[in-house]
Amino acid sequence: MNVLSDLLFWAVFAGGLFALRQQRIFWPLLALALLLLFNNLFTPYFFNLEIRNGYLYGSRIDILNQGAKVMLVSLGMTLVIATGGVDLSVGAVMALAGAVAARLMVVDGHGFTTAFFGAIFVALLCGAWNGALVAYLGIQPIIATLILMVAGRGIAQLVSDGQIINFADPTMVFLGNGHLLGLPFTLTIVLALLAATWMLTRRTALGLFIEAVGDNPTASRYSGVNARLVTFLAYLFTGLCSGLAGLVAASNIKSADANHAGLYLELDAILAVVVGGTALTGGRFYLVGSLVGALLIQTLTTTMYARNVSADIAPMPKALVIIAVCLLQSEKARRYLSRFTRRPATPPALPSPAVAPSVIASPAQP
Amino acid sequence: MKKIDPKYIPLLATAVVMVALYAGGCLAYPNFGSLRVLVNLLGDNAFIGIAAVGATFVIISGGIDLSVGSVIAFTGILIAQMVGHGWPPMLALSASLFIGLIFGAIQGALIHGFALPPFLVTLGGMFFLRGLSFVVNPESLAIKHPFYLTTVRALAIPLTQRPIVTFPLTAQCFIVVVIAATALAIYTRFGRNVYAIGSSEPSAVLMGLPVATTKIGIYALAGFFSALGGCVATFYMQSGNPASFVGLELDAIASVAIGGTLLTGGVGFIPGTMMGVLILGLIQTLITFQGNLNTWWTRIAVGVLLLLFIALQKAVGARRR
Amino acid sequence: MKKLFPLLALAAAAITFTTGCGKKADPGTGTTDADGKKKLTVGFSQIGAESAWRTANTQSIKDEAAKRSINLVFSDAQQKQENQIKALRSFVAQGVDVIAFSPVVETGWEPVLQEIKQAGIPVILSDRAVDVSDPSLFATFIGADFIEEGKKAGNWLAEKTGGKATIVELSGTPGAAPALNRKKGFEQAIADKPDMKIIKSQSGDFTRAKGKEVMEAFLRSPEAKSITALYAHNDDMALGAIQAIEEAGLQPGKDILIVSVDGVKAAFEAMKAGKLNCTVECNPLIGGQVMDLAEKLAAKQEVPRRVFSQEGIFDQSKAEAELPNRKY
Amino acid sequence: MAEPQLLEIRGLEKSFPGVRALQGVDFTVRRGEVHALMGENGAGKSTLIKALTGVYDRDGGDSRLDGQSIRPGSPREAEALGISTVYQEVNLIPHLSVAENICLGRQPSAFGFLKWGAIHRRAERALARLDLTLDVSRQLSSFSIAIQQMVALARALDVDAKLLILDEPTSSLDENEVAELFKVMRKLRTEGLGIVFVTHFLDQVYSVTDRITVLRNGKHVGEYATTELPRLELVARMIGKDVSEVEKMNHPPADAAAPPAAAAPFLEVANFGRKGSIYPLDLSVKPGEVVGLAGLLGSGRTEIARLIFGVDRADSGVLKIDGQTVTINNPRDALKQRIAFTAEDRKVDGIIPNLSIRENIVLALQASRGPWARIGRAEQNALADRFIKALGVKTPGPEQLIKNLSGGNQQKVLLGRWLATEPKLFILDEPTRGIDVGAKAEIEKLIASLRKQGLAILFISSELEEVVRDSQRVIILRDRRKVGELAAEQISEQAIMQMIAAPTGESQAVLHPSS
Repeated sequence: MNVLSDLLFWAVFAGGLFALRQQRIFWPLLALALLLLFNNLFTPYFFNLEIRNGYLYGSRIDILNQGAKVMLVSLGMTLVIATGGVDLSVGAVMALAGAVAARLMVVDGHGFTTAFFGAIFVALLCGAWNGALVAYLGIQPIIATLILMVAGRGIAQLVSDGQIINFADPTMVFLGNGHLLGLPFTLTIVLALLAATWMLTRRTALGLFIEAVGDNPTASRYSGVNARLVTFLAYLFTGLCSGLAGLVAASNIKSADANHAGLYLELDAILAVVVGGTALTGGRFYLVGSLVGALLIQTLTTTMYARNVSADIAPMPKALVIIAVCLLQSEKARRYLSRFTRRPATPPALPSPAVAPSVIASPAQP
Repeated sequence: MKKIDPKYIPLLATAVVMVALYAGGCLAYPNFGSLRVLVNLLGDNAFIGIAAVGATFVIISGGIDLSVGSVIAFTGILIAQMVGHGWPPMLALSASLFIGLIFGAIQGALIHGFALPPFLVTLGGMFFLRGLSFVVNPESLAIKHPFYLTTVRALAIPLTQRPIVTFPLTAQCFIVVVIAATALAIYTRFGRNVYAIGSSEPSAVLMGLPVATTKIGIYALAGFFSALGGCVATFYMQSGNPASFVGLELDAIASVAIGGTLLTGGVGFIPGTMMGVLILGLIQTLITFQGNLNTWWTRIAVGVLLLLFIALQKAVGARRR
Repeated sequence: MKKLFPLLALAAAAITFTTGCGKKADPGTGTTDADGKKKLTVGFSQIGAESAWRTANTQSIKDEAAKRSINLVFSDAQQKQENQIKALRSFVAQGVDVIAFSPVVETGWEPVLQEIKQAGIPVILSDRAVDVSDPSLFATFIGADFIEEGKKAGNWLAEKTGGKATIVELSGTPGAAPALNRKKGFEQAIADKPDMKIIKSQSGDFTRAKGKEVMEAFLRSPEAKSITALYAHNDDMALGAIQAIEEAGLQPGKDILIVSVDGVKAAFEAMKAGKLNCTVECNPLIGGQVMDLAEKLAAKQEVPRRVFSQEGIFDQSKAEAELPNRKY
Repeated sequence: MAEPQLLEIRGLEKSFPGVRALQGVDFTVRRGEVHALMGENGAGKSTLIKALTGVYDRDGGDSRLDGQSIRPGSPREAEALGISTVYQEVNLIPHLSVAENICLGRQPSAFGFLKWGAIHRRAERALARLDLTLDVSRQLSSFSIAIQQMVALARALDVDAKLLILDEPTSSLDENEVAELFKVMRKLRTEGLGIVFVTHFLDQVYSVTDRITVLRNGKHVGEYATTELPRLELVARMIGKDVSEVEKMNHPPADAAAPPAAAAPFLEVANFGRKGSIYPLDLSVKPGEVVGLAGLLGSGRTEIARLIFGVDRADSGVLKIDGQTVTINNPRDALKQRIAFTAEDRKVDGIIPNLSIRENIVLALQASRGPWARIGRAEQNALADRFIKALGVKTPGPEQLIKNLSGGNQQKVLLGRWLATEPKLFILDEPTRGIDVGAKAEIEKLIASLRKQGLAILFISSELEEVVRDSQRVIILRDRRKVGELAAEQISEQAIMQMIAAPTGESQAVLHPSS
């Protein structure tokens, strides 16, 4: 049964890879495939998949479930990075959203709906704050979001009064622990947010504007694009994503832990986005790529656990991935590489010879 | 009176805030004005201060270094491990300083050589060294060498006898580093080139400055200072802990910003960074003296200060234009 | 514009002041109470607020100080040793009468304790020990015997299973005293039971989230089927693990026996629900004992070097009766 | 000729991907002369200077300084050889002091430590050579651009410079400041320096230079003694004409048979200007009319376009659309008024390089509709196909990234971007620059057809021929001022050239030359 399902899995995966071989997403997907293949061959039981209590169950499901937080955040982060910015405050916003929801339910005795929308509202406020600093005050994104990164966790602890607030609201618990169609409900949230992000960016013109602003801000402005509004909205949306991720994180452990929720998640999210093919300099963005990047990171972590490697060492392979991805994206590195392999350089950017000035005949040569 | 050069305004503001915090503390709490609090401020914040000095150079050059906390932790556990294996402390200290320097230089080479964003490269460096620290030793390790147990204490300079207040080695290192780094920034070509690159890298190229070596040098220097911070931290804690100093880079960057260094590069002051570090320390001390405030007020206060100083820099910058 | 700058600076100072020293009502140290008796000032440096146990511990100390109108200077280190050292040195500067603290890790306290000793302030270690070469650096250590806790857990499990169990272990923060000693005690207890062995042990950092994540990984391993028992170094990790076990379609408390340490309220609820089998109490409510010691030390009275907190062991049979008594 | 020239360049070659920027260029500079290097955009001036100062490595040719063959690999090496440069944009470090800027990289030091006293004295000495006294410890950015330019000059002279290159140093200086600079240049000339002077201002060329070298399209056009080259002739050389030829060629004014333009102008500006950019001027464009803006580079052509389109804000005057006074604060406002603008620098201000042709085409129209009313994919495809076909964009398909197109095709896509918004006024800033002959002709044809469809067009070009051929009215600019206007039959290359070439003060006299 397992051999069969493995074969089926690989057949689908390989088919997908082949279909996407021309796409930008091919590379992160290939990396993910290689890591999974390694586990399939060398990590016993990693590929076990069974049905327990009517739910699908196995390491691969864990990866999807545990990776949900990074996936959620990376969706928003993708848009921010596409505008040429970055948001360091996502982890702090997660902690804040979790704390707000838990406080509203446990301390103030509100129901799930109030708690949910209260938390999302606060997260949106945080996004708006970041967006205003970056888009309207023109502060460098790293620095502008650093403010909330530093202060946000403090505010979260203020909200939770420094306590870990436990809650038992069934709806809230369902967010991070429930199942739908045998799969973790978090996956549904991720897919829903992916769909929403896709709708927001691809069914409106925001996606086009974000890419235009990130790729060439001046030219976009000259074309009448409201670059500031677009940038602002990207940060606002990231606030929403962080808020959702914070709720999922809290729900996962049925408690809001302002100290640890989303700690250093911003770095994972940025990494996921960059691995997924969106350049840190802005421009074209790849939502699904970011999700694959997030899965790659989570697979790396889960592999560590499964192989009984201390999770403390996990940052090392992550670091190597970061540098490798950076180098792959770097024009200079590619040039060195192509010189090294002595292959002719990739075809130049201008296929048809542009404008040789000599062509412009000048009748007045003395 | 000569008009104040606008670039000094943030620095002055820093000084005013620092003095105000200190004066306020003295008024509000007995014993706050004691010599011991002053000595503690310097001694307790020495390692972060030294690392922040390194970060100042990076930020003046228009870059950023996120690997600071990991380098300190790595240096600490490495020294503890080496001394534990019978290395003489001096050798262990020099070796770790050298490793810090080389590590920084590699980061610099990646940043300059491949035109990679400093943010990502140093993020990689941060992850890498954090993991490596746990490879060296997964648990915190005490350093029990006579040098640490007695010499470090003996090197403290006695200030008063009743009560006994001494000026600890860590604080001495901090002062020396600040003076040396200030001299490096003001009195060497390297230092001036850092400012030039941060202010306008294309101009620096056209002016014929050695941009490549300077940029690699800046990150090497930051690595060195972080490692030195790690050495000082071992004096302070007499132990190494691979899990320690997580997130310290943010405190360092915040201190640099509060110290009047322009985060876009080109303007910055080593003594300002020292004041920034002391302001962070003062806030912490004030909250401890208050005794019933939650420490996360520290983070909120730092966030607010950061915002104010960035706004101030922005205002000064806008006025000049 | 030139005038704007001092204004801004003042505003900055003002804001930090309102945040930094908002409530100035408390007049600080060295004050006297209504009777003209000198009020005792105790500095307490807490690790942080990483678990329910810890916050209960904090609350107990704060409550007890208030009850005895002891002037408590409290500081939360947010899991950072450097913060804790700063706080301790600041206590010295403030001239508190007694210092108590729960060290984040065992190592690295020598210099600051030396300084406190020079200042002539007695030190109470609360809850966790330190690793120093000079035993005179602290006056007394109050807290649970972590080794004993480990032993109790091990013995209970041995008794319950008849000396036959395949165990996975969720350990605490690497290097922390409770993690080291609860492991040590447990291993001692099962050393003479050849059929009890720990097949996997990883750190769950004393947090729920990590406990859950690590347990999930355990349950995916090839040996997953053979696991019959879980030993968690604290309740929070056990509670996280319970979720992981349930998601694996197993019944916590039945398919896998779970024993943990701490005895927080949530653990009792879990026991009542049959999901947790046993918790070895590690009593966080040691505020009274700490303040007793502090008062004695301030009065220059002798105190024992080692004070154990009062604690018991609870399994499911006692859980329901005990639950209403649990405040934390 | 026994003594070698100071600088002697023979047959210099330099190519970039797709462009031969310098083709066998010769250039000589003598000791003690000010030598003007003239040419329009893309003539190769800056490439020549960069090759000379070691920023670029040459592909071929030879350069000699004092008879020695040189090939500097960096600005630093060039400086060591005695070649110093002052750039148009002040390439100094704004945050550092004047003294540092003069001495940076070569500060006096002892045992590795800088001697600040010596630095200040040296800087003061260097400034004294330019008859300038400043507080050298003050931050550079606290001084005016003119002073900054002087500091750059002082820095350039601080090394033992033999050859001084001034690359458009005057473009941001006012008249008095220019006079100051010239005084210094003349003084340096008597000290035996060779000075290469790049400028667009003819008056300046005639008042300070000894000889002139003209480049055009990467080629050497000629070298002349300033006194022997009449202004008109110089302008002709720069724009690639021969004066006698121009006199013979009497271009028919553009499309005389065109329908008469509407009576009321679509755009009207009065006393419209911005300090430091363009002096206030009046201008109007009617529907169905092409108004050409003629003038040399730096004369203010682009600046007008930027003001009208809201890229920069005017600080004087009014702007009327269809007789209504409106304020245009940014390009979005302009877009709302149905104004379109293709910028001079396609790469920087025009294309979104990593987006497809389709996306580049729909961008402005989408921006005008706002983010929520997305143009459907079918409509996008239709728009893209329509403009690819209508404008003859040569591409495998609309999903090609625009950065992979040739310059001419990129330009067509950008025209498509704006035409999609159905503009009423189209401002074209050098739409034909840097593209091949065929594409040029197509774009000119397009301009004519758009005009016939009733668009108002403001057409900027450095090709006089084009301006004459395509415009119904021509506004002539010189030194950031409007110096004249020609209409209908008055328009001829000769008339325009005369107005461009006229020394300041004579402009009014030639305002309406009879043709």
